[in-house]
Amino acid sequence: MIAESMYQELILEHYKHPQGRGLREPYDAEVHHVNPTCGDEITLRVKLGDGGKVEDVSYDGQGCSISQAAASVLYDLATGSTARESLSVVDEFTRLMQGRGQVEPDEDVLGDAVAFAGVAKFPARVKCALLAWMAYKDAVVRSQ
Amino acid sequence: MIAESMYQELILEHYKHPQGRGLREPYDAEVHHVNPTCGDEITLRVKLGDGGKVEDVSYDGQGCSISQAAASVLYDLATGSTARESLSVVDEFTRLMQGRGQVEPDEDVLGDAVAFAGVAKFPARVKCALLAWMAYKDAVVRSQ
Amino acid sequence: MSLPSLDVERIRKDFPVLSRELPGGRPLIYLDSGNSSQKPTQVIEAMRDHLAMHYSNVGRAHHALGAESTEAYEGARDKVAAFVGAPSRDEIVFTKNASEALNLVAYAFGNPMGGDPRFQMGPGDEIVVSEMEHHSNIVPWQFLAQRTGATLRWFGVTDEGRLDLSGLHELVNERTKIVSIAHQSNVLGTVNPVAGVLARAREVGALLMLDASQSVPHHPVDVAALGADFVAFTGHKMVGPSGIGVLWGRGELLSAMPPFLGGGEMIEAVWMDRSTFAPIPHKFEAGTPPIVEAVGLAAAVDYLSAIGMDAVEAHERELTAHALGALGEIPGLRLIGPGDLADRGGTVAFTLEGIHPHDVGQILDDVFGIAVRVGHHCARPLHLRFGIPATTRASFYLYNTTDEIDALVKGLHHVQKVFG
Amino acid sequence: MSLPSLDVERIRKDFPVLSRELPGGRPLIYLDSGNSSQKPTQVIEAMRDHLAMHYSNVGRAHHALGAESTEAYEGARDKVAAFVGAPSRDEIVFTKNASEALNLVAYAFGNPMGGDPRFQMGPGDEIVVSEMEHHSNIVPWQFLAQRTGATLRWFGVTDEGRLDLSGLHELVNERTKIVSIAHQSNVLGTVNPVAGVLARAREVGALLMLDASQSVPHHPVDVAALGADFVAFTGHKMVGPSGIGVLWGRGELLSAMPPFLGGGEMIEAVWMDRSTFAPIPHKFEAGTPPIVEAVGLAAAVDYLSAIGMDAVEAHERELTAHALGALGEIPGLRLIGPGDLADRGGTVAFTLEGIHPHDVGQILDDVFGIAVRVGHHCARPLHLRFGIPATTRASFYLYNTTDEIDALVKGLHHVQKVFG
Ligand SMILES: Cc1ncc(COP(=O)(O)O)c(C=O)c1O
Ligand SMILES: Cc1ncc(COP(=O)(O)O)c(C=O)c1O
Repeated sequence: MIAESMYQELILEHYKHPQGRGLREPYDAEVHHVNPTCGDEITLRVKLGDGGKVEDVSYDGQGCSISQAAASVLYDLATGSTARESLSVVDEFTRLMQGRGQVEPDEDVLGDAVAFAGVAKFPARVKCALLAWMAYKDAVVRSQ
Repeated sequence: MIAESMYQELILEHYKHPQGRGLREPYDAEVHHVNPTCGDEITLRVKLGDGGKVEDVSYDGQGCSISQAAASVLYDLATGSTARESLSVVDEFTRLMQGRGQVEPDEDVLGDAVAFAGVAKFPARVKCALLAWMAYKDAVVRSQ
Repeated sequence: MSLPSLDVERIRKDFPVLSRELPGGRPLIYLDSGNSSQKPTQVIEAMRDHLAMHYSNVGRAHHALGAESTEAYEGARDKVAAFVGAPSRDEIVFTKNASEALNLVAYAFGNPMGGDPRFQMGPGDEIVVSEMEHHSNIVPWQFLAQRTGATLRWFGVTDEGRLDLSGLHELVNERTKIVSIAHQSNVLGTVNPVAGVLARAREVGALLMLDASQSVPHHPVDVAALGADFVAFTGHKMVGPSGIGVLWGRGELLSAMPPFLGGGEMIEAVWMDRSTFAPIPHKFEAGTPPIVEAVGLAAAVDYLSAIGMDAVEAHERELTAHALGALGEIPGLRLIGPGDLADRGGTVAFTLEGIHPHDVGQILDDVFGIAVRVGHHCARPLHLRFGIPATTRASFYLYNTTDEIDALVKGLHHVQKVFG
Repeated sequence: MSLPSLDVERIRKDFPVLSRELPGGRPLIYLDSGNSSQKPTQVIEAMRDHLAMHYSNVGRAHHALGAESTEAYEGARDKVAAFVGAPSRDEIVFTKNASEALNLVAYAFGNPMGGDPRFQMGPGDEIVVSEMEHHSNIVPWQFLAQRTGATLRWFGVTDEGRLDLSGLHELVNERTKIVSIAHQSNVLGTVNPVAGVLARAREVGALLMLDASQSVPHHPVDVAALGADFVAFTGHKMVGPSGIGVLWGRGELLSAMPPFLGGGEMIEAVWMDRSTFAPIPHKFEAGTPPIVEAVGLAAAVDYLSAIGMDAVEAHERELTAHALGALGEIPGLRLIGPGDLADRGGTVAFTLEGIHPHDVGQILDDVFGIAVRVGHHCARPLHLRFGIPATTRASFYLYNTTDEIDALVKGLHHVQKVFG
């Protein structure tokens, strides 16, 4: 697999061994997002604690490896952080995805999520990568 | 002036010294044709005699040298011939004009009218060349 | 009797991109011609030469370059007319793509500016399409139905991927004003039986439009022999450039239709409060037309004609036979579309059990440089019909080889390993 | 402070056709850029390279070529947006030409599919254009009036060739839904005073559209600074290819408008009986877009930007000053349009007493290889206003020289001799 590959080991790893998958209780908000162009869908729950701490992100869904791995990476990044912090990661991830391959990703902010940089060149895939992240943003807003 | 020129001496000659110009009596039919795209117009009368002989074509109008010269050449070709013969010349002239420069003109049929061959390459001018000829065809049909 | 044949190795040399190396040293294996085809040097150079040495606006110009450009543009119309057997060159309207051609006809109906009863449309009237259509042959008719209150109806598709004609007589009936269906499906590869549908349309006085975007590039097509009323196709799928499509229509119908886009070139005379219109085809060509694109399309038509559409068709048939055989042996592969060669073209869509087509396509590209299309291919209703969100589609053209299909098969095995 | 300037001899070398010899050994003197401009090598080669090595369909592709082609196509949108100062790239819609852009907006009104009150239209509503418009900014509005029963009204033109604003307050009133006028006239050269018309439109709640086909190629244009709601222009007049035009519109308005052409790429999801639509700009780009044309337009924008639109404007101003002076000395020549340089561009239209413009144009071409445009230049109502069937029009661009204008003057003297 070549260097610029969209399929970084990390993405495949997350796809095959998704972190935090499954819907759990308790939760403050649950959302269901669908990508109508390709049928990918996700149900996602958020539980916030004191000081806006993200106590749990639980989810279930179906779709391609990109959309599934993106949910798993999101879980890793969001849980343990605060809602505010995680939303700024979502913003940076969105900026990267919508940058059509011309945005330099900020690795410090994105962590493992930089593995998705290659996706940004394929507009048809951007929505797959964003599906869980947009659902998360939506759920956090509804939780607050 | 170059060889492929649209402005053959003959056209300029007819433009400057139009043959048969002016409206005359008697006539069997009079028509008025306008080229709406460039404002050229012509009024044309036809007088047929025995055996379909074309006794007179008289006309008046305004427009560019091509439309005026075409009327003059038409006068020369039609008068003295028969309606039938002249209509077949009109057909050949129309074929030449609408051939976009790809039709080989039949000089035997067209006589002086071959001088207009260069016009066929300019779609915007084809209607100028045809104005009088279409009016003539119309007038002959109405005369019969 | 020998079958027409073509020298694929010689042809491949005409397409510069086919010898390109992709980033990472991957070769290019282009199996996405159903989406858009590659272009031969002959087309590219014809366009370059026109832009560099003969370009000017057309029609309205009274100078040497204007004459040359007009000759090239109108000459392209002659060539396209001849290529599809149009009875008259004036029946060839250049649009920006097949989608515009389809919309142009849809906008002719229920238009208060149109007087011809065949194009009047309102509540109670019906429009018929099919479940296998490209969105470009669905959405314009949905719009028409919404504008006029007419009803949109459709043919179903059988499990094998054929047009379901069982309800033909009820579906196409006295209320039907127009039937618009694909000549060849861009997903299934199915070539639809035009004659039967046409006969029924004629019986009830409905018009018939064919979306020939996927047939004209791949088969000898003669619009007069087909007998339909309108045929749409598009330059970029037939080794021509983007930016140009074609509407063929019966002259008498095109003349009866109201104009669509208004502007320069489509008029006869304009006053501030009214206009009169140019005869067809110019009536439907508002504004500066796709000049250099027409030059490219003419070169494309010359290129295909020199090879022979019979030979193109035969070559694709061979590729399709090879592909159906080889893909059939992949475990978990489900073909969406006819499994036999009868009435089908070189478009093969499938799913791989447990693996999302997006992943199939991207691994094929990433690892092997194999370009296929994945998704719903602008035919979402067809995918809904088969209960799947997406398929992987390989589509073949005159420059493809059986080796490339073998590479695809190898690639699919690898995909199964990666995601297994 | 030094004026921006350009090196015209260096620029001419970029345009291959300018060193061409016409049949009969005539040099080419191209004074017809208002009709369509010539193309520099940079544009031609960008298109050639894209077609040869990077071409594929855009957006929906999941492979390397698809990514390259999409990057090039969407990158062109960024460049065009920056070139005209669009606040957002999503406000740039690629059409087939300026005419389609104008029609697209006109079709948004009175459309039963549109819910926004600003786009509702019926009897009693008014549309305002002007007498100096190109047919492409008249006929679409005539169609709209016919479809909806609204009334089409228009600004007159003064004897000097300026927009007659004397009736502004009565003409643009509470019933006015949209005003659509040329930014620069393609015959008179007049640059219209946008601010005054805009202020009145805002007062009465009407929208303002500018036909900038003749201004964007020749002046620095900033759509945000202009303040209009919609701006249309076209690739082929700005050293870009045929087959592509641009509609800029305020994002909020474009989003509120109903879709125009239906089909692939402009949808979000499609069912047989309904569809949802993509966000702007794709909502208005049905079917395969002008891909290689966008690549060419991007190269054109790069080319013009590198030279600087200030420098282009200054150069044309110099040419226009020279032309107005030299032509003014020809006996029997009547200028149609402003005689001074204030608010006018490099388009000079005139009549020669007693000689039909068709003859002027054809002799100039025949004998000297001078390409001018003759006729009504798709502005017949303007010619009716001046009581003439046609004019001869010379139009200048960055590659023209004062020597070429001198050749024109010499040519006109010869024409007068031939027909004298
Ligand atoms: C002022 C004006 N508006 C509109 C147009 C139409 O542009 P297009 O032919 O690209 O549609 C032109 C040029 O032909 C023009 O000069
Ligand atoms: C069957 C079919 N119809 C219509 C279209 C639309 O063609 P275009 O994108 O050129 O408008 C396509 C291709 O995209 C197609 O495959």
